Amino acid sequence: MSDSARLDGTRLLRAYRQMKLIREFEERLHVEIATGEIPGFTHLYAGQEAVAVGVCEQLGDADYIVSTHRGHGHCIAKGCDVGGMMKEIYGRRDGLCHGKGGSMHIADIDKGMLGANAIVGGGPPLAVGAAIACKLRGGGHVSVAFGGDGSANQGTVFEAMNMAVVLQVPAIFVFENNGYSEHTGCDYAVGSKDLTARARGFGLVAECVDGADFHAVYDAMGRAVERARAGGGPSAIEARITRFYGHFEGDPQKYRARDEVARHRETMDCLKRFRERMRAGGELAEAQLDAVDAEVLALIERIVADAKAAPPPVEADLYTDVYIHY
Amino acid sequence: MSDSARLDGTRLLRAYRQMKLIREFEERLHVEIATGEIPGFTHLYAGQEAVAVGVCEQLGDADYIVSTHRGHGHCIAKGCDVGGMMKEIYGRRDGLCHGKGGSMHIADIDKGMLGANAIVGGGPPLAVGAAIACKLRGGGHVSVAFGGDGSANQGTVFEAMNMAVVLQVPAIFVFENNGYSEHTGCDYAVGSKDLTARARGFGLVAECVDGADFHAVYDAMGRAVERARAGGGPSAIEARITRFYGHFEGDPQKYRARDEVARHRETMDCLKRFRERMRAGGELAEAQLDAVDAEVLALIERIVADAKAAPPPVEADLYTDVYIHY
Amino acid sequence: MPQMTMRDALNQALHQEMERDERVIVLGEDVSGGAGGTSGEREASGGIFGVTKGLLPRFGAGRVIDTPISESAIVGAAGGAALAGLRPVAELMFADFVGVCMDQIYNQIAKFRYMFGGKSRCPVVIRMAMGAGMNMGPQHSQSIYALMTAVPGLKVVVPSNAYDAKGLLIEAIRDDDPVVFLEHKALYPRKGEVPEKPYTVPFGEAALVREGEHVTVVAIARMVPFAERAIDALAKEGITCDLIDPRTTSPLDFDTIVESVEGTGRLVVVDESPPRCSLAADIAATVAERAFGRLKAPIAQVTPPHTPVPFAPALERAYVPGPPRIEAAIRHVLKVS
Amino acid sequence: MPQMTMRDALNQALHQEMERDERVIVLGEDVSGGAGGTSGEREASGGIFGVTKGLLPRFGAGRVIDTPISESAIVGAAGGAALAGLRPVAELMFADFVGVCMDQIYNQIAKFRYMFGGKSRCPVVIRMAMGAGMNMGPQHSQSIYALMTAVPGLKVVVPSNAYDAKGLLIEAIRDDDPVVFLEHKALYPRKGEVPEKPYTVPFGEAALVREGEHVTVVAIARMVPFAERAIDALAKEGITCDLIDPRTTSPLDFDTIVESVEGTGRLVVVDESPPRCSLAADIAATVAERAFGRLKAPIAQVTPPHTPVPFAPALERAYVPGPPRIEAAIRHVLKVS
Ligand SMILES: Cc1ncc(C[n+]2csc(CCOP(=O)(O)OP(=O)(O)O)c2C)c(N)n1
Ligand SMILES: Cc1ncc(C[n+]2csc(CCOP(=O)(O)OP(=O)(O)O)c2C)c(N)n1
Ligand SMILES: [Mg+2]
Ligand SMILES: [Mg+2]
Repeated sequence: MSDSARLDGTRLLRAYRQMKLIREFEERLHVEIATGEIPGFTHLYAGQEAVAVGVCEQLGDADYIVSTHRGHGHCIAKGCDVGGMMKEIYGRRDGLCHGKGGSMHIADIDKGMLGANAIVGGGPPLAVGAAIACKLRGGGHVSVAFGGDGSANQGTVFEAMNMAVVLQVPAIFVFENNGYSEHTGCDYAVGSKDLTARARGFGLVAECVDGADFHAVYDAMGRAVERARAGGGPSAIEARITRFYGHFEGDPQKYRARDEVARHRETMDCLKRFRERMRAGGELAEAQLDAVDAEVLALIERIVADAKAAPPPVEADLYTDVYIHY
Repeated sequence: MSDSARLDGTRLLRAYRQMKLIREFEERLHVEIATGEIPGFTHLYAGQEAVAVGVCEQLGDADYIVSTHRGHGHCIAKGCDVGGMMKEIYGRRDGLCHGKGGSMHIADIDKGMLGANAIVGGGPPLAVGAAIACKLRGGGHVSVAFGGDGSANQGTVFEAMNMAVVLQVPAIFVFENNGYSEHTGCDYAVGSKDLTARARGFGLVAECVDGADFHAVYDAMGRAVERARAGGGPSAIEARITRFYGHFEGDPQKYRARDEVARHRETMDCLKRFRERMRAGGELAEAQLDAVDAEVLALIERIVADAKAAPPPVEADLYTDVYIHY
Repeated sequence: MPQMTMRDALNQALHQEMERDERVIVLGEDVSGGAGGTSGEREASGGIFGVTKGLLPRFGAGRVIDTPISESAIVGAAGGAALAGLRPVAELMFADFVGVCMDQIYNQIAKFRYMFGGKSRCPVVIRMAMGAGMNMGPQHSQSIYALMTAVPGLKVVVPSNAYDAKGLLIEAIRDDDPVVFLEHKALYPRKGEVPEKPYTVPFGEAALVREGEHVTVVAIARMVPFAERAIDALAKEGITCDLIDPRTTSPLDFDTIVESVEGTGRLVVVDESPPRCSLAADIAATVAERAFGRLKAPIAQVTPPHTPVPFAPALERAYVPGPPRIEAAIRHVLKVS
Repeated sequence: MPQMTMRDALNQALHQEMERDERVIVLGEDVSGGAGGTSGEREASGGIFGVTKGLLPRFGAGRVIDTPISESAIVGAAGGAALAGLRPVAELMFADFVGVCMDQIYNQIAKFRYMFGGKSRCPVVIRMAMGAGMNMGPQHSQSIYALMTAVPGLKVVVPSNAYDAKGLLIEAIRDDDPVVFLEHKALYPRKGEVPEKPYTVPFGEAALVREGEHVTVVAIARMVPFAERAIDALAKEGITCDLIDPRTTSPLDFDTIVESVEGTGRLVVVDESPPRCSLAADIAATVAERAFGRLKAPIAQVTPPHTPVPFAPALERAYVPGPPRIEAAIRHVLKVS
């Protein structure tokens, strides 16, 4: 029996809620960013929710993840406080990072979330380190590096994969292949055109899954986590997925076929797919899911209002937390 | 018919002479370094000669190579002046780099030798660039990156391989797998334990050859060069080989089985193997090879004497050639 | 003369030099964009800041090269291509990304000529967008001119306006040494008069942006327009300043600065990077030595604090030395004797 | 007290801290050596400079980790392990190799705590061997303290002797902030008295190595013994100097230097890295500002020229500021008034 077949209604409902929460968080940001009130630049995760949630539902607080510039989904899936996240994105003083990091640097160490990362390829070496800690402590915990198809061409990522194999640490490399790095297609930038095979070349156990299918991601992750917890070493998972928006907010997406996103919204929407599956299997009733939708929308409403009302940092904050002691 | 089967006596004799010249250059350095007269630290190429020569005999002056910290063999094979090299290693004013670079930085741009490199993994990105130039100019020239098994774990090398595939440039990555990076075995440091397969994962056409067999290297290189010159893109060659000395001069080699080098000197000596083959095939007479040996030894004697007698740089040299114009 | 943004001036320089010299190539992530996309449209990007727009349709994919996210390979390829006779212009997007390709810049490209005893030339230009002011956070906002200036073998360019940007970029491309070309991203939209024809601005010659008698102010890149504002405000009170824009930090035109300080006796250096081992310190130390005895007040360094660049607008504004801090520093050096 | 080389003092510090705290791990290339070799012998190396010798047999391969040649992964793994609660000591072998892992140092490890709003701690020590003097050529001889000191979030240590080396390394390992620990390779064999027991030397407190009245000399790492020689030679003529060894360049004990200069009125700064945006400039600029009016002569910076480190012994000797150049600089500042 696959892992996902063992998920009860409560767990399924939670997974759905997590995906829905990410989706609405991002959809709302898409609207709010257009107003100009949100500083900096922001990369939305909408469309990729089943990856973050499928992966993180296999993890606990003592497992680690490292994330990317497109990190909101990973943060939420790993349990970061969404109110704190929204405030951080608005640059508020009581944001998760006190307004110092912003969208691309959200972290919550206590939740095992070792940070979004604005440097493509910055995270995977860190994940190997966290995996070293897991292995040394012997508690059976694991460490996950999220990365995009584009990041998979960065030298640091290759080094991390090789080192994880050499040290046989419980690290799992999750490549979210959404087809693009910025405005360049994955088919162009990945010479071999096959991330999974390339990862296998490094000696990793690797598989490729449909990233819009929560169950598929969850099960693949289950296999990787089980192997890692048992001392079987690192793995890679490539999740084929799409992003519903541009690379960053404001991207005119001229590199995409006119109907690409619309088509993907039809066929690759993890929420729709999840609902259909529940309908078919009967594990969850429509009404339960609708109730989650309503609750999530209300929550987003509230955290956006809170974030807008929250005060910005004060000048004195500029100087704190550079060092613990100096 | 393989490329090597087409080599006439003159070409074969030249190949032998190149290998012999490298060997004696290094054997003599081994002796001279022990006297303390040679500054810095030096990595000897002895044992790997068939790789440098097998590769470079397929190249002309308009083809490029980039080399490594263990670069003497590549330099000689690509046609650098051995007298200038010896003086450079001794830190003399009229050394190939005027004494500024030393053993690890010998270069000769006119010969297409873009430099030894003391940074492991420093060269392959450069080779991709030279390959871009070759492709753009359209003359059918190629660019070769030499590297060790250890270098193959450096992120820059992975990036270079992927980029070469993406751009379909005439770059050839030659990995000299001598079993060790410094004091660590390749079986440990390369997670997949298979450099060739890993290169294939990058979309490179890759093959593995016996690096002590000049003919095998020459033929594999012939295939790669032919493909590259015809616009067929990059390749990788792994040459399994051994080094006859330590990582650098002074290395006690505790990581090697006691009899390893002695055994390898028996079975993996490219000069012996070449001589045997000539004996079997009758392409070259013993006497011809003996004459080369004598000529090479005399040459080494002369260039060492010259290097010892040559004057060191003067203080004014310190300030020149930082910029062309400043 | 046409008014043009700094972005367009840089774009024009690239067009003109690629036209003039077929050895000039451009490479980097999304320098054109659209490769491998599903729309079939190339030039989906033209550079994330739009500086390389129009090059692909004009010069083709052989000379305008989109790359994977592999900065070491990008910069290294530029270096190797330069050794092999091309004149590559590599784009690094954000200057903060030097971290993933620093070796190729500081150990390879910068050192080739010296290491090889003068036998090579490596005419590479590495363009990067630097600077704070757009709330891009700690890893996308740094000003790295000190890091680059410290490296023997590199030349470092820091234009503050459209005119200089075009002339300096053409100079950089024609220069036979490696050049790090730092474009402040907040200055891309800054407009100025820019001649249509190609021209060069020489390296190592500072521009005297304002002339005055009481204080010498040296400012870099975006700090130049900020200093202009501070100085123009003070001029109304009769306080006048020399404002010097070095334009290149390596080589740096110390002579012009020292000469000015010998007249004014007072110096304010405005630098957008943190204070330790900074360009501000570099200039202050050299001037303090060369104009010793002529200084009527300690040299004031106006820099951000020793912290990363924060994200929140309120913090970033406090981080970047703006006109009020520059004005205060000028008043301060005038008060001390 | 036992006489010990700096190498052995560092080795002892590692042994004692690994003994004391099981969260301390060591990782890097050949920190033990022999993995995958054909002899079956581990600890074939003990670190290319011998500093990590004996750790593998004592603490095992779980805590003494040999790695592939992948510096970004090494430093990154150290950073990630630190975020996850360990106290890693990463060895980078030659400091010149920062180029291939600079991002992990300056954009990641240095910035975590700030970017994350104070929520993380990253107690990493990155050890590297720096410096010229062994004819190792342009890519194996650099002194990178300015590069590291410029980065907010890093602490930077530059021991000049065995006693300080041990105490500073123990302090570094116990420190909760990231520390770059720079060991001058020409100093490894330098002997000094070193207590057997663990002890710490605090960061940000300079050592007064010589006391005198005419000139203040500040020197870093290997420049300290060179300055000692110059100063001791001059003492025979009645010229006496304060010699200050900052020991850490971030934080840097400016107070001790300024106080000394207020007494002597003259300062010579000796730095082994090239002059632009250097630590010498950093110290000179700050002292020129803070001791303005007390300086009787311009501050002299004694540094190598703006060139890479050359290979040939004759050139390298001319490159490195040795005792004669230091002596000349001291005489020079004494002549000027
Ligand atoms: C080292 C580095 N290079 C380039 C960038 C600019 N950049 C940000 S995101 C991105 C594309 C990343 O693509 P991918 O890994 O596929 O992630 P996705 O955006 O698709 O989620 C690039 C090039 C960066 N932030 N860091
Ligand atoms: C970036 C970098 N890391 C580490 C070193 C130190 N180092 C020099 S050679 C070497 C081993 C290289 O192994 P390999 O690539 O197999 O080449 P070989 O020495 O066997 O020829 C190492 C680790 C270096 N010079 N550069
Ligand atoms: Mg992507
Ligand atoms: Mg090897």
